[in-house]
Amino acid sequence: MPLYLTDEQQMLRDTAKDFVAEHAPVSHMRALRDANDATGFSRDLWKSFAELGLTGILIPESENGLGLGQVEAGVVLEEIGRNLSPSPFLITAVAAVEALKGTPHAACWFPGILAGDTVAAIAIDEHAKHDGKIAMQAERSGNGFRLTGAKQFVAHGHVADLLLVAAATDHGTTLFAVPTDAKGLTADPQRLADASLAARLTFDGVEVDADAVVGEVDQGDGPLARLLSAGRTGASAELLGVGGGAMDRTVAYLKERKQFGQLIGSFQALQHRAAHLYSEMEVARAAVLKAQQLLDAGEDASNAVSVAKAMTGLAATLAVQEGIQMHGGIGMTDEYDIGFYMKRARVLAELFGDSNFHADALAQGAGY
Amino acid sequence: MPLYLTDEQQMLRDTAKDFVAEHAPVSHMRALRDANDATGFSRDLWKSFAELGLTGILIPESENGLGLGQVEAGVVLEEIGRNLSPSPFLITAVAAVEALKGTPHAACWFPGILAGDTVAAIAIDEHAKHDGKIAMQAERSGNGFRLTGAKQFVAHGHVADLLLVAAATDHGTTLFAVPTDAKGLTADPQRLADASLAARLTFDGVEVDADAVVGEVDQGDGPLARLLSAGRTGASAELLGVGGGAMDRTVAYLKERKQFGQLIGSFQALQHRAAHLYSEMEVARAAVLKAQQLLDAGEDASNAVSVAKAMTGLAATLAVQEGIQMHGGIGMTDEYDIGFYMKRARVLAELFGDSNFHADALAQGAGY
Amino acid sequence: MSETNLDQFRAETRAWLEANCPETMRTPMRGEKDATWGGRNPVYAHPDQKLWMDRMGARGWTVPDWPSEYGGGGLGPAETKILREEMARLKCRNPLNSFGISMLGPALLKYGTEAQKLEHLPKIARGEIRWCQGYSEPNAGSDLAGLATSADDAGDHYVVNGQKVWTSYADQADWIFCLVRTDKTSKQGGISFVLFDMASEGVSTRPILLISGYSPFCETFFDNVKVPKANRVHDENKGWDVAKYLLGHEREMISGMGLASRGEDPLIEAARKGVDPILRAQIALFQVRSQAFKAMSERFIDELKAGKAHPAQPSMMKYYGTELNKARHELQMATGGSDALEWESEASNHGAAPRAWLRTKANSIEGGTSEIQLNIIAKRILDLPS
Amino acid sequence: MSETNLDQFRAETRAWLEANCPETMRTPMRGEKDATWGGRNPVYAHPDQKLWMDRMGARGWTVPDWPSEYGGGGLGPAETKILREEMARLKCRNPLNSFGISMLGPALLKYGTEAQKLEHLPKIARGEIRWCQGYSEPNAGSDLAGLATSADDAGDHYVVNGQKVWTSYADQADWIFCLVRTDKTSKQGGISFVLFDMASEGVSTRPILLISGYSPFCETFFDNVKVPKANRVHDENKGWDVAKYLLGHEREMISGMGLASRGEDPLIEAARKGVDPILRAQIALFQVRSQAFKAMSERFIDELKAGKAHPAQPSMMKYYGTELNKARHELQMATGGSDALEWESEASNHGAAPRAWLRTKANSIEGGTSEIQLNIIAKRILDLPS
Repeated sequence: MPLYLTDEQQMLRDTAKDFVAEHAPVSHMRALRDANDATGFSRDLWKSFAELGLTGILIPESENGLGLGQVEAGVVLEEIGRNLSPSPFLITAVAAVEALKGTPHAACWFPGILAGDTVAAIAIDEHAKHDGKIAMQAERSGNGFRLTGAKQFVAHGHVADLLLVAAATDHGTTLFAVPTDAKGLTADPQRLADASLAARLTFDGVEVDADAVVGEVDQGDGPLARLLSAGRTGASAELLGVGGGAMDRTVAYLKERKQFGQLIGSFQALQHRAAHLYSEMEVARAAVLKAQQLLDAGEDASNAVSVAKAMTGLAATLAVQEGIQMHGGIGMTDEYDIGFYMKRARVLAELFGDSNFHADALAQGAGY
Repeated sequence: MPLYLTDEQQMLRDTAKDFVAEHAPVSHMRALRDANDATGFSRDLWKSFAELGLTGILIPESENGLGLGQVEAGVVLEEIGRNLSPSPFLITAVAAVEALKGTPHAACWFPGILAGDTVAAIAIDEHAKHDGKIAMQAERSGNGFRLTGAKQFVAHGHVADLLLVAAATDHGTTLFAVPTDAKGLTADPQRLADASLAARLTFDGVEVDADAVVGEVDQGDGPLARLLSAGRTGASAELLGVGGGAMDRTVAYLKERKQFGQLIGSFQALQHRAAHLYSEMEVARAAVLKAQQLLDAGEDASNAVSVAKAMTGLAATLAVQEGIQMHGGIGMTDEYDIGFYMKRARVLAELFGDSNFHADALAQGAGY
Repeated sequence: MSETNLDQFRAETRAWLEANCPETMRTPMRGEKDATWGGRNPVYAHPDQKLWMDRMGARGWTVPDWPSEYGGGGLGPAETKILREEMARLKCRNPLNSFGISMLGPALLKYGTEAQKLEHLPKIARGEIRWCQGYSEPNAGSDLAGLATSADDAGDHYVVNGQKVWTSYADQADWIFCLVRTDKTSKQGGISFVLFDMASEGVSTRPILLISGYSPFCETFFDNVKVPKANRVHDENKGWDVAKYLLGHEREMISGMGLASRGEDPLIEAARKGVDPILRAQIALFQVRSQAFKAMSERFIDELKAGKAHPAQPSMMKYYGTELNKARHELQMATGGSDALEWESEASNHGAAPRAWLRTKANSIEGGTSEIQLNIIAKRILDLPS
Repeated sequence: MSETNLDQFRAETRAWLEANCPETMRTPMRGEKDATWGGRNPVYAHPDQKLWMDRMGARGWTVPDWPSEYGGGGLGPAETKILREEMARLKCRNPLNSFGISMLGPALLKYGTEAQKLEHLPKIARGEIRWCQGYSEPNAGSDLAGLATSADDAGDHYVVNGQKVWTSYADQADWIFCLVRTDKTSKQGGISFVLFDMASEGVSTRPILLISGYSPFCETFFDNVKVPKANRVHDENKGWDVAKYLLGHEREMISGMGLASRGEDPLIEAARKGVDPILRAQIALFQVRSQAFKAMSERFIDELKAGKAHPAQPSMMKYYGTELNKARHELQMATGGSDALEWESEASNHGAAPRAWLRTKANSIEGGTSEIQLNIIAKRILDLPS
């Protein structure tokens, strides 16, 4: 499989590019923020995604989805990133779908996702840093389980219909699909720096049936790993869009802004920094595509996923830092969009483990 | 105490600058290397240092030395670094003198050092990385001790008259002053990348008297700490000279080399990198002076010493890297001196703990 | 002053501070809102701020090394240092934040007439008048030579027209020190340095909302503002000299940013609570530079006072300090994880961490970008060719 | 070729390699001295090197994707990839290092006459003639337009005079491909690309001792060297096109340097044995970039073959790969500590580590400096203004 987009994938990219740029450009996100929107995204836009079939991009054709892979999902995510479009796409259509695929839950939740009605949320993190540790308890209770504890950084957690929750059971970790109207579950939505909303969730003895288990009891590591691989790779693709969008705006600005009577893009120091940034972004792009292709081929992708998430974190961070610095004073103003890129990159860099987390995972994987 | 050189220190600097540049410029080091010199330095030059009183720079006036401090020793070391002069000055006149000062060994060894006859060596490292761990055994044997084990990276170890050896005793670490003609001691001199010589030493049941102990048995940490503080701060000062020398040559080259019909020093990308390098070197200079002044004032300097050694390691490494890159092809040739700066910086950066070692020490000191 | 007298000064200073610095003013500031700026319409988060400012201002210790006839403390360098050390020991907050102190004051002391000094300096020292700075213009960014705000000669006064941007706290300031063009035929040569009341007719301001969600800066508009010529500092068309002198002082102040604030370093505190091993390594390497730069700041101030600093050294300090401060806040954001992403919650003190992080991104832009500083270092210190 | 045929090709290739690649040629190279360069006066550290080169050369597998009429293997892309994979599986050493293969060959295939191809390519494939490259000149560094070596028209031949520098292994090469000036009135337009025998009268070389202690490069002098016009590749004064094409191939080759060599990564091996926690963090972060660049290399080659790569993308690869390789060796030196400082000892394999480290410093200079690559990326990919 050559490491570039096929013609079909390229076509999808063109479609997604036009669609997202038209329906959810940065001004869309700005308008939601200025309106202090309490949902965190536009439900109409989510419906439009569904009409294009995109909410079912990873759902098998046999279940009425598009039956495509991580590469295609990433193509869409990159455009979402480039336009900073608030969307449940990453969490619902990518991470949650990947976790539920092939389980009895698919029949329950996929139709709603396909219709653009259902939104999922993922409750894994229990600390400020994603550390992969699950301490929240799910005790046996009658025919089911009782969940007690707290989760944080749960995107869409206050408006989701479905909650995927990882909790500790007697002999391992179990993944649960919890309806968000369950008794004892409270969601405290928090506005984040990028104007998105993520909830802190409290589980106060939340009772769930045995059939809420995704996969097998104590065997949640499997679906959790699928969820995280898709989530991390998807977040990487979105970061690629955020970093690329920041870079494109910055390079464009270098070609229009004059100082000392010259276009600032003609200053060699800025040229070299822009060229270095381009290189970092290109390398990150390759890393993401590699991870996506390995996942789609069903091969072991854990290293590649960590490389993708770590590298896009590094490259996108550089892109937004250089973006603000090269824009100078106006880059600091709320009026210009470049600052939104910095905020969004920070949130995505943190999501599902930051660059350090994944570099450390690589090191541990390599035995040092 | 203001953080700049006093007028007297400035005068010493002028003297040292002229003296070292005249008697031991880079060509001196090159000549020794080309002659495959087996000593590692010029004994005549060491005599000249003695005639100026410099070998006794840290020896108290009451013992016929100059009675000066680390700031003044650093002034000399910086010029040694700038000229890449092979010299026992750092190890003998700074580190060893500081360890022996105030002990009965002073009377034995200081006259030879003052006369420029005696050279010392310091045997601490037992592994490729300086890690502060002393495992070599000194067992009680009759009235004295029997030393068994191996040391490495011992500068001048094959020609020294006096060897300061750290070894483990029953209840701690003990520092020994061992004559180099002791039976069972073998020195295997190795040429290093910078053309200096350092020995691997083997102690095969080397017997020493009880009076070989510097300070008290099991209490070697005290003199060892003094030795290391002086050695690290001195190495930092020498690195400042190495980095500064590399930077000065590079900046001079930027003003004379033309490419595309322009002086390359007019290219903004190189200007910014040179300016960044200048900043790093200035900051490193402040860190070194701070450590020297604290040591001279008898205050706790352990953090400042680590900052100095780590920062000069980082700054000098950048200086030699930029030096070679900005010189382009000729910087890679043995004919040009800039490559010697890279080699010397590498050796000094490793000596008494590299930047990482000291950054880690800072972290541990701060409780994380 | 002899050693003995200095010891006595230290003892007296310590006693006075202990008696006069309110307990509340010895606690760490919780954010920008705790800063005391004084002025005609002062805002105090706590009434002790005014008490502390007034007490220090009465002794001239808000500006300890200014001459006492201009409202200063009249202290020598050694005494000033002792006062600073004793304030640090007690963890006293800065009694008065002021662009009058850090920027205009030194320029007036050097270039002002006796009348200007007597009029303005005591009010600065006591925090009675809050100043803002009118340098940048929309199309002049780092390039002050492109300055367009005009001051037309109208006999005993100028008529000022134009627009400034990035005027810090212009909406809260009482007076402005401002660069205006008095000669259109020359670039840097045609600029003058004038002072005027922000209450003057024709002055208006509009706050600029920043990415941090705060508006510390304004756009400021001048529409036929009358400025008496007596309010010009230094000769006509010589404003560039004043501006350069003042910028040096501004950079000196800004370059202090790379240092941790007084008291515990929050980065080290976070590291102690436990961070991933790679972040720990990054913090440790940052500490090397941060502590080395602390020594550099001490060296710079000592050299400056002794007249030994290279005239362009403030550029190096500004460059290094601001880049370091950005790096510090990147690391702090990393230690904070998703907690540090919250923008409005109580628990996050209304997003103090991310807002402070975003605010630092301006450090390397305001007061001359890092790129400008590197140009200056390259040209004026390293003498590299154009 | 169908899947089935490819499977069969793989099986046959594997069998042939197992039968024909000597055991000694499946061990890791211990240093530059183990490389096989062929030529008229070949040097082999082990006789199996010749055996292995000859066997592969006879099948054309030293250049598997060249047409068989020019001594190549005539393989398609899929078969070439299979051969590469099977060689990697068996850990076969490269049978033949050659600037003829990596640089001149592709240029001749594109720009050479039929006669030139038939004369030179088979000898390259079989390792009979070793080539060197005459591009750089003492005063032309990265600036090839300043090229001064002259080729004066003398009817059926040129008379070449001048000096080249950084000619890799010129003292061991049999032929040179060389840029010469055939028109002094135009800069880049006046250059031609010629081939000639290093045994020609008037050619002399002088090795340049490098900081690594090795002399892989020479100064090369031409004193009235006669070069038949038939040895010119492409049109007169069009040598720049050939040079650019060839430089792209060179950069592609050099950019592979950021990658760990086949087999175990020595950096990871060292990390496993135990390194300080900060070095561990640095290695981990390096692995991120190193593995990402590995993906980038795969992507680049795939895009190149499909004609999808930006024409200036080799500059990015060269820049990134060489900077990465320098970083790798800095880290390796750090893992080695004082052991890695030894320059001559047996234990250190005669200073293999520090010499390799110093050698990498040339990576970002030779074949166009990093600064030149960044200029190219800025101008040709990002389209930034001059």
